[in-house]
Amino acid sequence: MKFDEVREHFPIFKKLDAEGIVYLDSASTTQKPFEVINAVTDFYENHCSNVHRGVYRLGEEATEMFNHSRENIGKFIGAKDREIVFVRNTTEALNLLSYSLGSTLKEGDEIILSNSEHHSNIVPWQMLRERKKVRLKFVNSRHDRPISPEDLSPLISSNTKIVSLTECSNILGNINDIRPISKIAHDAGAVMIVDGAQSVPHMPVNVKDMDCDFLAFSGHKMLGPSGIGCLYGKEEALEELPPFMGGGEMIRTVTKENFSCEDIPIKFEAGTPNIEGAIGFSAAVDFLRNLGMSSVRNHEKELIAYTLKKEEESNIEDLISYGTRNIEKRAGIYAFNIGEIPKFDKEHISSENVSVKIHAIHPHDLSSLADRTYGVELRSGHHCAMPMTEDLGVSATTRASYYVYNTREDVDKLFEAIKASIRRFGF
Amino acid sequence: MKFDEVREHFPIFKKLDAEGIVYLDSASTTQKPFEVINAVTDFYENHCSNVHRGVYRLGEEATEMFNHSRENIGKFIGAKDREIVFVRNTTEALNLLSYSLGSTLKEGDEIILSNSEHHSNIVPWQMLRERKKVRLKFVNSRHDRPISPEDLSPLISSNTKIVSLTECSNILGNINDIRPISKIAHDAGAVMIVDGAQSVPHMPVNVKDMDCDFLAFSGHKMLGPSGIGCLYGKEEALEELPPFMGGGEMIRTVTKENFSCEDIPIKFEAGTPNIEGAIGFSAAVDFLRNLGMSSVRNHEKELIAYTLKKEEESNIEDLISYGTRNIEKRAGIYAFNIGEIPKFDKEHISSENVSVKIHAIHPHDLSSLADRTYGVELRSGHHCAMPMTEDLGVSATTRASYYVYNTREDVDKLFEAIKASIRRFGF
Amino acid sequence: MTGDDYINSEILDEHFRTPRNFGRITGHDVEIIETNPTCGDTIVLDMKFKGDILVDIKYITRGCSISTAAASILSENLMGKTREEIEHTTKEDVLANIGLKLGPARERCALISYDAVQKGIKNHFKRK
Amino acid sequence: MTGDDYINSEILDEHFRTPRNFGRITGHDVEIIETNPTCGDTIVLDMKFKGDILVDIKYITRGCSISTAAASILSENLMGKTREEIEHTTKEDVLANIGLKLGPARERCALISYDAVQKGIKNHFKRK
Ligand SMILES: Cc1ncc(COP(=O)(O)O)c(C=O)c1O
Ligand SMILES: Cc1ncc(COP(=O)(O)O)c(C=O)c1O
Repeated sequence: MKFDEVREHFPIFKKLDAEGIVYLDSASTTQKPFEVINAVTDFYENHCSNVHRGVYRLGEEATEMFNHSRENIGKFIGAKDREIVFVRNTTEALNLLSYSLGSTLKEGDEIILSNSEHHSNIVPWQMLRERKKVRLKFVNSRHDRPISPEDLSPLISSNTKIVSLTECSNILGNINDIRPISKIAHDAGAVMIVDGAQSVPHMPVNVKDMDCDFLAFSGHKMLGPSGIGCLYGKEEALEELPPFMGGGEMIRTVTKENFSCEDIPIKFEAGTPNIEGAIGFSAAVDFLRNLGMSSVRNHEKELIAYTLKKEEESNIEDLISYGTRNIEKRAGIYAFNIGEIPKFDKEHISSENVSVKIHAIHPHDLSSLADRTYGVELRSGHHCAMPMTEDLGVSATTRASYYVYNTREDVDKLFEAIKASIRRFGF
Repeated sequence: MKFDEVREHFPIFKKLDAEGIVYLDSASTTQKPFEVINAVTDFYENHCSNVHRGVYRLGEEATEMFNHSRENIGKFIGAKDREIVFVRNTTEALNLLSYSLGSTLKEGDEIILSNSEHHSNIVPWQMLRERKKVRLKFVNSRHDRPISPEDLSPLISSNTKIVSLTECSNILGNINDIRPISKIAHDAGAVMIVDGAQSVPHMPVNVKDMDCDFLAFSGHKMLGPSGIGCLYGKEEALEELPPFMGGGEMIRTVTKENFSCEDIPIKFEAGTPNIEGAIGFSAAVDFLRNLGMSSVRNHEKELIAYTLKKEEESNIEDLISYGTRNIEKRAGIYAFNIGEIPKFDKEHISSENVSVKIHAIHPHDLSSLADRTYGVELRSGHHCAMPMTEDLGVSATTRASYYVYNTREDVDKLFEAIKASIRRFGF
Repeated sequence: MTGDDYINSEILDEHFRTPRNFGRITGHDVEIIETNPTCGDTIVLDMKFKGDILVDIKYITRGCSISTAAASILSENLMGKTREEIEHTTKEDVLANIGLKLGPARERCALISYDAVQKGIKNHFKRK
Repeated sequence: MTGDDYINSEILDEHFRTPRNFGRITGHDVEIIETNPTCGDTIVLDMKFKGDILVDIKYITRGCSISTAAASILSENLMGKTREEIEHTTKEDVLANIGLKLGPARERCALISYDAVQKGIKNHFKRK
């Protein structure tokens, strides 16, 4: 498949093109190709049954499809099927670890995160801190360059038990090179957890190469259904973890007195899973593999390079953007502001209508206007990364994010929309 | 819609009818009508976007559809939308409670369950026992009658904090009258949790009428997608609960130091939810409402009555079935055995091939044979209810379970298949 | 939200560019800080009562045009009202006063000042 | 599983109705109890070694025809084999010996005795 054919595989563009809508929010969730939609409806119309236990035909078909999906998704990141736990999303994967791995920590143990993490790689650990009196430390890196091993080293101590970092920031687009970071974590005897929500969909990712212990990612951010995601865990690491949720499937035996666990990965999958979700996710992986992950990465690299070039050429007053400008380390994510509205600070509440005074357009207004004027769909707010938003010193940003179906014309429209918004709302 | 038109709404029956397959495993998962399938594909093809945060058109559409689904499912059980938490399934709902509500318990507190619970209403509490040193007590009721208030009373003590029972057993089909049980629990100051996985799909259920504090159920068992379920909680009860998983959506603010929670129900929904799952679930609820839940209940009552009559008439040697024979208290679930293979007992391992000796057919063999001979799809094993299976004194049972699309002819086929299996495997 | 409404709304523009009652009250009876979880925007809202009557209301927002304009319109409408009148003001009233058809996310922008007012009333009159 | 295979399999029938090596070994070197989580079926499997050689293997199942027949066939095949030979027996070998195309759930029935054997080998030779 070539990139100029990609859009034809996505039924929604018929509607979006007709209505003149440009979808630039793929970091939030992605559109679905008919290959994925068909995989889901095929399950409903021809194979619908529960998995694992049925010894009749339909049940066997469903189980085989479900098992195949696990194997296929595993291969996509260089893992065995035993190492793939199905969860709802990246968030659940990280919560699973915060409960299960977290239960093995003790008071004073330390967990290292960064200031560019998504809330789902912060809040679970804050909740664990309540339960276990562990300590959280933050790598505080600048917005304009990726996290480096040197950022991590000073935070390492003999109490470091977990290092949990994103491979790609969903607000900055910075790509962090995990392998050397993982080495530092392992040398310190810590477990390396990677939030792959923004990397697995957008670039070649191999768990062996990056040498992480755990990797979390979501199906809906890579052309698959929502409600399905994966936690990869090294075989030995998963085997050592206590279970997270209890119930059907994950057990070997249950008496009134006690239970024993099934083998990995089922040990971590209590209850009826999202069966059609897993099957659709596997179809999404086939679609991406077919495109080639290096091509996907190149396509997005081109789009972000073009965006930064447009930004420079267009010379828009008060346009400020964030993230590294090194294209090799930058994903297809572009967060920006038209004038920076400072973050709210209880101690220094100035009695002025700041945005009017500094001629800034609030991101909410900008994305409403971009939608209303040029049909350009942008996300605005904190992008579930409040700590980084705060470190940027702003109250919010507007973000465009690209995927396989976006084009240079979409980027052109983005800048048209920004200019139109300034004309409408500017001062 | 009349019941003889129901099957036409399920595309899968085109295939199943052509292949002569009779699906009798709806207690495990149900088939999906085109109304549900279309709701899911319509989302993919016309509205796909993330929920809650988008201020652009697609995002607003998706959010409105998602919110409407919550409201619609709430109405179906007599609850407000604020009282409906979306989860993956019944199992996750009960685990959420075991972690969240469970964290408020202390050593010595008591939780009352029953011997007919599904593993998902046992194992989470056993895991909580590990964490909190609480005590579990079991109502040990007979297989041939529902749990009564009198069964519960002797177990109540001043330490009783939670009573968690199923409204309908997935192995016996017995329907427990929750209202008087709930009263006993509340009088003792305990929280009443109801596993509605087998009741909400099959009979009129109203949370106000039964006066429970929490109710758990799964979409995939009531014509909806898998990967989506609900935890109903009384408004005040939900407000008091600490959060379960942390991450995106469920927060109000996040700093490196701390986080604060969103309002209910979002407080309990971390990360991107199963959006199309919720929308499909809502379409399933519309379908059922359109049929009328009293009619659904009557339809299944007729089928189980017919089954018990067939059982008596057919007079099959060694056929033993379980569950109450009072049709008013019996759902469309029929578990049985051809000869009872006693449960495995480590202390008394007899050196005989018991099943051959007693001329019993193992449920696995029976359901493989029923499938191969008459295309009748039955589940066999412990049905995630090992404690009840053990109390029945058997190693496993075979189960037929009915739903809106099943007919008397399906029941006839069931008995044909049983007889054919005996001919093939009998002694 | 229909595009044209929003783009051309004069009320919105007016109240956003020159918000009424913007600022703080020294010697307020109640101060509420409310955050919109959708975007992290925040409002500080001060109120002063004489008996049951709201005699002053001021706020500072660090928010979008809708949240600022909504706070401005709300403050004008509530000034001088009784506790009971304020308690009976509904979300629907507030949205009607803005006069725009808003989507679910931007509705939250419009209602953040309303939520702050209701919380403030609760806190103030509970305390006594 | 294809229906006819299963319904007409003589091997299955033979080994199920008159399983070989059924029973217990008094003075076994290792005893394994293994449960099939799919259905709760259980096997007790005893083994006796002389050095590296499996000199006796017996089992009791409370299971279906496939799990019983599979244990019977496996016990015949392994009797007299060396530790290494047993360790190198694969799941695929076991399934091939039964000669039926099984679905994923019934595969587990067929493999429960195999799992027990492998666990037993591990336990026995680790201990020394
Ligand atoms: C009574 C009962 N409770 C709980 C469950 C678990 O449902 P799920 O697998 O959807 O979590 C089931 C399903 O088998 C059930 O029948
Ligand atoms: C870096 C990162 N981590 C985690 C998440 C959470 O993903 P989900 O909502 O699928 O759990 C996201 C999605 O926004 C993300 O971008």
